[in-house]
Amino acid sequence: MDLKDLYQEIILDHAKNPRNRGKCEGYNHDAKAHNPLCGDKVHIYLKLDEEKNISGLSFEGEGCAISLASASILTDTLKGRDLNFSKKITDDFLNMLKNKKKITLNSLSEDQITTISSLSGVQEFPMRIKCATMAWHTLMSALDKKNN
Amino acid sequence: MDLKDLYQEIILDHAKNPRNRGKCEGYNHDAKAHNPLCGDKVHIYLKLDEEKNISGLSFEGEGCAISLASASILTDTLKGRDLNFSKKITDDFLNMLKNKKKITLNSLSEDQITTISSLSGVQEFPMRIKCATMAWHTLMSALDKKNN
Amino acid sequence: MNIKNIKSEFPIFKQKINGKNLIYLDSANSSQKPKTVINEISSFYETEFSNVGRSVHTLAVKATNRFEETRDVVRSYINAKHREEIIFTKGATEAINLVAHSYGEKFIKSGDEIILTELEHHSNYVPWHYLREKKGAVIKFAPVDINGEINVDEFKKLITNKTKIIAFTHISNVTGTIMPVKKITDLAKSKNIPVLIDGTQGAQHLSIDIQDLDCDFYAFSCHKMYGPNGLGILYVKKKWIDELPPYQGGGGMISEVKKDNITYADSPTKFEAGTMQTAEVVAFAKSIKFLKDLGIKNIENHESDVLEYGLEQLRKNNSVKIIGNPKERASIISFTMKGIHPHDIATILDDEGVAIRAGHHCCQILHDKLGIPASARASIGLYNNKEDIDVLCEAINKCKKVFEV
Amino acid sequence: MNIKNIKSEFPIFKQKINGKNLIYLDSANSSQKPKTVINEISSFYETEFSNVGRSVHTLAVKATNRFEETRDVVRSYINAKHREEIIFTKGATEAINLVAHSYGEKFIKSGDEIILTELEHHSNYVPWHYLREKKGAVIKFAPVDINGEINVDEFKKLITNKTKIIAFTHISNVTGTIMPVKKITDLAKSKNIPVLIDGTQGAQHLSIDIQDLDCDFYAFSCHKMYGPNGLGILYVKKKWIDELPPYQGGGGMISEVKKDNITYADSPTKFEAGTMQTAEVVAFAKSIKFLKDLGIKNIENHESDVLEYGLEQLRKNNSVKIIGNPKERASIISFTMKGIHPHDIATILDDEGVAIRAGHHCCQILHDKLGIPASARASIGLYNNKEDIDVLCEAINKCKKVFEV
Ligand SMILES: Cc1ncc(COP(=O)(O)O)c(C=O)c1O
Ligand SMILES: Cc1ncc(COP(=O)(O)O)c(C=O)c1O
Repeated sequence: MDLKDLYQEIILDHAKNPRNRGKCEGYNHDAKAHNPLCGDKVHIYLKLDEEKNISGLSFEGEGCAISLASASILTDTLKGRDLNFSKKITDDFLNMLKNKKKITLNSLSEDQITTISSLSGVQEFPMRIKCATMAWHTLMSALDKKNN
Repeated sequence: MDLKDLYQEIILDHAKNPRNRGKCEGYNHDAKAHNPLCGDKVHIYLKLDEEKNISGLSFEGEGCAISLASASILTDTLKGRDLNFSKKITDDFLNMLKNKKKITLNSLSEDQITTISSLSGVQEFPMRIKCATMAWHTLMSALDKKNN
Repeated sequence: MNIKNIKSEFPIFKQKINGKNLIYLDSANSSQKPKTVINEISSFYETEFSNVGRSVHTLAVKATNRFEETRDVVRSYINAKHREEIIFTKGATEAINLVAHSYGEKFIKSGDEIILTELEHHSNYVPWHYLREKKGAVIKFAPVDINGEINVDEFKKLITNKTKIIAFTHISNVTGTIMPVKKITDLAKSKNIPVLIDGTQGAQHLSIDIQDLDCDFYAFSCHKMYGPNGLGILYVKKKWIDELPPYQGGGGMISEVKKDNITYADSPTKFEAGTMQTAEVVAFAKSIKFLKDLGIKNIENHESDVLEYGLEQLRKNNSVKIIGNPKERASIISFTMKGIHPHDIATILDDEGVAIRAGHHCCQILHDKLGIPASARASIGLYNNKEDIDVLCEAINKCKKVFEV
Repeated sequence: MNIKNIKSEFPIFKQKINGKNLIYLDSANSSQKPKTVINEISSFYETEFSNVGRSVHTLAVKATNRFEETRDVVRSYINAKHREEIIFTKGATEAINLVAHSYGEKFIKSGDEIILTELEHHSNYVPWHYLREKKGAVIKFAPVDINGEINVDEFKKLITNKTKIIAFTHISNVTGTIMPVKKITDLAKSKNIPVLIDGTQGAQHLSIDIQDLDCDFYAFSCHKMYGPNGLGILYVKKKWIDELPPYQGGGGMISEVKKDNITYADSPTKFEAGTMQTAEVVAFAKSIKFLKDLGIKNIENHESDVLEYGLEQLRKNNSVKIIGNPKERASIISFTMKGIHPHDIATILDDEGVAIRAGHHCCQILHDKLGIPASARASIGLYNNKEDIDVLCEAINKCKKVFEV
């Protein structure tokens, strides 16, 4: 358990300068979540086009560095990707935190893998896993919901 | 702590053949009590005449040997006695069980003192003290209540 | 670990009572604790204690994990399907109050009917009585027969289209009757009536498969399962979890708190307001481990042997009248003696080191029905053996001597 | 025993956390237990355990006496007049729920007003919210000022002839504000309005004289007083004891149980349904003994020194913003840091062995008012000292380093 694994530079960068914050234009799915213990909040907006591509993806929210970075990395990684692929990556991400599986998907760039994997340090901090997974679970419930 | 102190012959005799059981004639005070833990019940009836003598005194009830004997001894000892004297004896009786004071009142016969004091063995059985005192407390509440 | 000499695992048996060995026959009241459970409480307080689910520091994480592990252990022990069906309460009493309150507030209206039995412990009656008082509900009692049994037909007769819940004990704490649970839940299910089982005397004697029993609610107390006091479990079937409003309000059970409104967390948190019994929950996992290590089937068989022997011996004694004669019976023998009040029996037995209970055992309805104010109860735990029964029988003879009957 | 090196009485401090000494600054959440308390739990289970108030055998008598002794110890500790004013509950949360339920059911009607404050912990709001939902009662919040204080005049402004209860915290668990209790109870008394004080953060820091405070209800939790978890106390002023209906229903709290009616026991039994937390109650007497042996005045002075030192040191740090600045303050410092979320602060501090809490501490109303989603809270127990504060300050600097702020 080492703090440096948790607060890696990539994470701090995303936490301080979250990408894709706000409501994305023309979003047709959204969902929000809230962790009553620490007050973390996230609201995911996404636009699913007719070809089942996530053409728009953004978030609003407040929270700790881990939860902000996680939401920011999520939007950065999945924006423009298709639905099934996004579900697969979400599974892999949750699996990485739960079962310490490495992320190896071919169609991700090496950069993207490094970025996502930066959150693997959270494994060693059980009470923070929720911070890292909240955005991803929220994405899934946004996709499960009917169009707005 | 010795069983023989608790179940003395006098007590067993009173328990098996309780004196003054039933409603005494012309009673003008009564009160009842109930121990929800063991199901013991007692109902005291008494007739207080104009000179403040307890001219009638009896009880109904069911319960363990100690509670029956105690009610029986109570009625036997105080029937015909005057009000203040009865209160005094009740105090002394409760004091005997609570503070292990001996009963020494002059106007009781030696026999009566022996009989009442037979209940002093209950001191050593804390869970049984309520059994021994219930009738006496009930007598006091009967006296405190207005005439029927 | 062998059930034959299992007393050595329970520190209490090192005690002498009035100079005699302790013969503890009061486990239906509360059971003694094995040293693994006692040690777990100490060692948890000494090395891991912190409040659960509130903070993110190391001790809090450890404590929270340990706490939630027990939930999984309990889930698996009673074979519940989902961990969120397991709710920690103060005891079976609180568990039943929770259901009566949350289910009752929402679903029971004036004139609605609640079916109980004449065997019920006060904790499975008083909470329903509150609904009678407050809502004008009607309580019906399925009658017990001379053997201490209640036939499933008695329930059938009482059910109407106003019946809103059936609540009954798994095992009677007076007669030891094992109720025909499956038949009753089947009946109730066919009529779409929810069932609460008071498992307070069940979970320590029988192996529980909650999915097989198929009840809606199952309540029990850890202190009767060789676990810590002040802790109980309520199983709530998943379909009720979101339906039922929360019970006590406080920290932890909320989602959002605003000045004009409050929303609640999901189960089980929704039903666990305030700081919980952390050490007790953690240590309870050791009670279940203890039961599993011995094997609940072995416990059943062992207790059954001791029970049969006890019934046999006591039946030989003319002065002793055993209450009830159910075909399926677990670990409990209540009795009366001619000419000796149960309270006196208990005192004389205690003088011989034998701990039993005297009174109505929180079952006044049943004692009224039997026409007796009180009874004496010897209840068997996994640590009791036939020698204990022999001491009991001798002590009972002593009662006869003291009272010259 | 000397408060200067009192950590040695608490086994938890033998632990290393991430290789560092444990600096436990989360006592407002739950306090650690001295070894006398832990040992008492074990030794009670090992040598004296039995159910309380039910049986007449030797162990039951011992256990019952020990249990009731604690009631006397608590009575005397808070200087209550009568032992039947002391009721054992699962915690402060249950204690407040009990009052809201029993007092509320009987005395609060649609349109009646309940006065709380913006400082309240959720457990002193959610139970009252239930009455709002169920009965149509109105909740008013006495506003907190920028210092974290609430002037008695704010209560005055809110009181109307519909006010049916005033409920407020003795000490805020976020700002550490000590409320002007006497002034509020005097005001309430002059208008004949009952007062509930949430003493959960009070009883461990201040000496409590309940007759002097003159409130109607005082609720607190033993686990914040260096006592066992799963146990709380409700003080109920004698005049309410017979007035209030019982809360949970079950064994022990009844007088007579018939098929068509039930009557209840007297207080405190009436309010203590089901099997109680015997070992916890017995052990809590040791917590009070521990506090008395140290001297509550000494504890107050010592904690006050550490608090003052902490405030002084943290004020020097530009990145730290302390929440509230009440004139009367006890043992609690909540703060935020520019650019670092409290959750991250807590994790980084933990890496240095420093245990604090991050979140809204069950005070969402207050955090909304302050416009922050969460804060970090360092709370001081009797075992903390100035060296602990120094470690805290260094760890806070480490946060700044990690986050480069
Ligand atoms: C059948 C039954 N139900 C309910 C209870 C209540 O359990 P507790 O007092 O642990 O809440 C008991 C035990 O007293 C019992 O025997
Ligand atoms: C001010 C205050 N009130 C009430 C509570 C609730 O206490 P418990 O969770 O022990 O029931 C707490 C602690 O969490 C508190 O700090």
